[in-house]
Amino acid sequence: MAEELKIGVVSCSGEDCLGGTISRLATRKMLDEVRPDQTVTICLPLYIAGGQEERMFAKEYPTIAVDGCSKACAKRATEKYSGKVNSVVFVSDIIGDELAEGPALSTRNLTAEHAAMVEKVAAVVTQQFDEILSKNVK
Amino acid sequence: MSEDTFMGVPRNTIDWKPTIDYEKCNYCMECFDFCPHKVFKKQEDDPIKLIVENPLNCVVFCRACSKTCGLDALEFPNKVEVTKKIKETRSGVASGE
Amino acid sequence: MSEKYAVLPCNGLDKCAGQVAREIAQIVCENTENELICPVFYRVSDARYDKIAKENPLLVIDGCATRCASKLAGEKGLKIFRKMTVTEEAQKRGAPLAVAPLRLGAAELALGAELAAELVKEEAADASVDSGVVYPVPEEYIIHKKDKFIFRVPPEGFYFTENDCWVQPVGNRARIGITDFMQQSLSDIMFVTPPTVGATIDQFDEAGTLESGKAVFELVSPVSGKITAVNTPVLNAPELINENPYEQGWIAEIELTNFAEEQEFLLDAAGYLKVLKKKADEYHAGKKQG
Amino acid sequence: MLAKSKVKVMACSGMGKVYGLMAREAVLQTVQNLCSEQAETTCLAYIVTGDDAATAKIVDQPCITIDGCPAMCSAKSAAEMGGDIKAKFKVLDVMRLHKGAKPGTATELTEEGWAIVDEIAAKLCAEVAQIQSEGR
Repeated sequence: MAEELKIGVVSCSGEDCLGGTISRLATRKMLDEVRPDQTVTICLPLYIAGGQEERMFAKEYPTIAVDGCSKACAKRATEKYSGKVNSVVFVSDIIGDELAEGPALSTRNLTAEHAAMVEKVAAVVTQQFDEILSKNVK
Repeated sequence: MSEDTFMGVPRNTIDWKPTIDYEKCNYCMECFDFCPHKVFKKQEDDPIKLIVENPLNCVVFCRACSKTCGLDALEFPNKVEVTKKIKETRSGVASGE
Repeated sequence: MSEKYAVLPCNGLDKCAGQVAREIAQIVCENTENELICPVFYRVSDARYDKIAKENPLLVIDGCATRCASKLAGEKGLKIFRKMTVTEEAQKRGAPLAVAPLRLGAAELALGAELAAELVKEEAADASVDSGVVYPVPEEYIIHKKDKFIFRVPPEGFYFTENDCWVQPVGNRARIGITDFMQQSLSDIMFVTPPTVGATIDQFDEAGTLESGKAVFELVSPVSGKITAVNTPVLNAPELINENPYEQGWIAEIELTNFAEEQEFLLDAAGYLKVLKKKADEYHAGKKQG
Repeated sequence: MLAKSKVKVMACSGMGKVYGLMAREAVLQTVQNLCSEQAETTCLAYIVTGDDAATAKIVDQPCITIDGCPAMCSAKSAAEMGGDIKAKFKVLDVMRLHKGAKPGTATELTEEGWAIVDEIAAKLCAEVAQIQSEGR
């Protein structure tokens, strides 16, 4: 195991549409359950408001952007402030544009269907994750 | 895994660990949940449901778990005495006693 | 300063420590201009005490670690200026109240009187004087990186304990505080209980506590001496400690008594860096255990 | 539009701490349920990427920001984009009034966490109402 390799998973902030909410939850799932030892989450607005930590990390380590919609905020913000992202996962591609563009969701109103969407997205992120890992292991 | 030495003396010569007062403890497990060093161990099937399993993992001078205990059921040794002891051990070690 | 305090005890009737808290509050109020707040009445009615509580620095006296009085202050949106917890003080004096009877005996009354006297004395000495000592600000920091975390250690002028506390001596005075690593481990600090000005402490004694959403941390004083000042701005703005725990986030100033000898038991930057690296690795390994 | 513009209420939407999630939930509660007629939110991510349309929506508009922690991402970003910030809130300040409360994690809130979210949302709404009534 490449014990030391960490991957940054950057979610969009997700305040404008359901896709964003799912993106956030899938990212948290990576950190909480799927790859807790290797996932580092990055707070998007900290690129502007924070210190060096987030920008430097995203420069030095591989990153996966998880975006709710085609606006691709997480990808664009990371590229603007830091460096290239290794992969982008669009929630809208996975759950469909129509659903993804619905209103942002409070976790208070999370249903089993939503949870299933989170699962699906997390599965795609995991696949990307492991691919990046395998490429980076010598 | 825990530090083998503290302030230059072997950790196992330092008496620093929580003692559970079973008269007071109600097994709320707040201290267990809190301590990241695995000092405590839960014993689900035992009438004594919580023990101090790894006293040497306890960070010397840390009493943070006791602050989670509303019942004051965790006691620690006296800091001044422990420091004195560490200093003695240290001078002993240094002079190659 | 002739300002008076508002005194809020827990008044716990079911424990000896609570009875002592009540006793202390009464003695303190008898010997000062301070105003007593009855926690029971305050709980049911804001009107009687709100003005007193909001316009004066608040002294909270809790019996035990359940901290009912602190919690009440929290509910009422009050800032705590000074806090005392009887069981902790009893412990420090090696006279835990564990087995003490509910009714106060001579020993408990004596403890109450002693603690009350301490508070009264402290209040009199409160206007903690600026010592005028200039503490040099580190020009740069040694950086240890771990994933996205960056831990800073000042390269010189500071000494450290293995408990992640530091001391910066200048002449016979020194400032004490917590390290960047501890600041980040605690995350956002919400409450600071400073050590008592005028108190004499031993090396590695407790010198105040810091509380975040994650934990309560005891500052382990790297040196012995007499507390000469506390950094009052951090009491109301604990984020100053998170921003820079070595500069504006210092906790207290102490008059050194035996630094030459105590220094032997402290780490320099290089020594602490080693401890820090190990802790950073362990902290990350430990995270998954939740 | 004829109606006067809605107050922009923005959360930091922090990913790493429970306080960021609380800020987000308080804003959603405000703009979706409590005062959807008077307030709306905008996604901080647009501001971070420098999206022109999002910037145009904020410039000189009344904004309320709610941040999780002292990094103040939302307040700083809104200010940088030229928003007219009428009030800044911080979840941590509210948490100080609930000493010992366990609000949950950055993924999921506890009942206690939700109660505090509602408290914050009420504050946000009161501020929205005041801004609108003063016509500022």
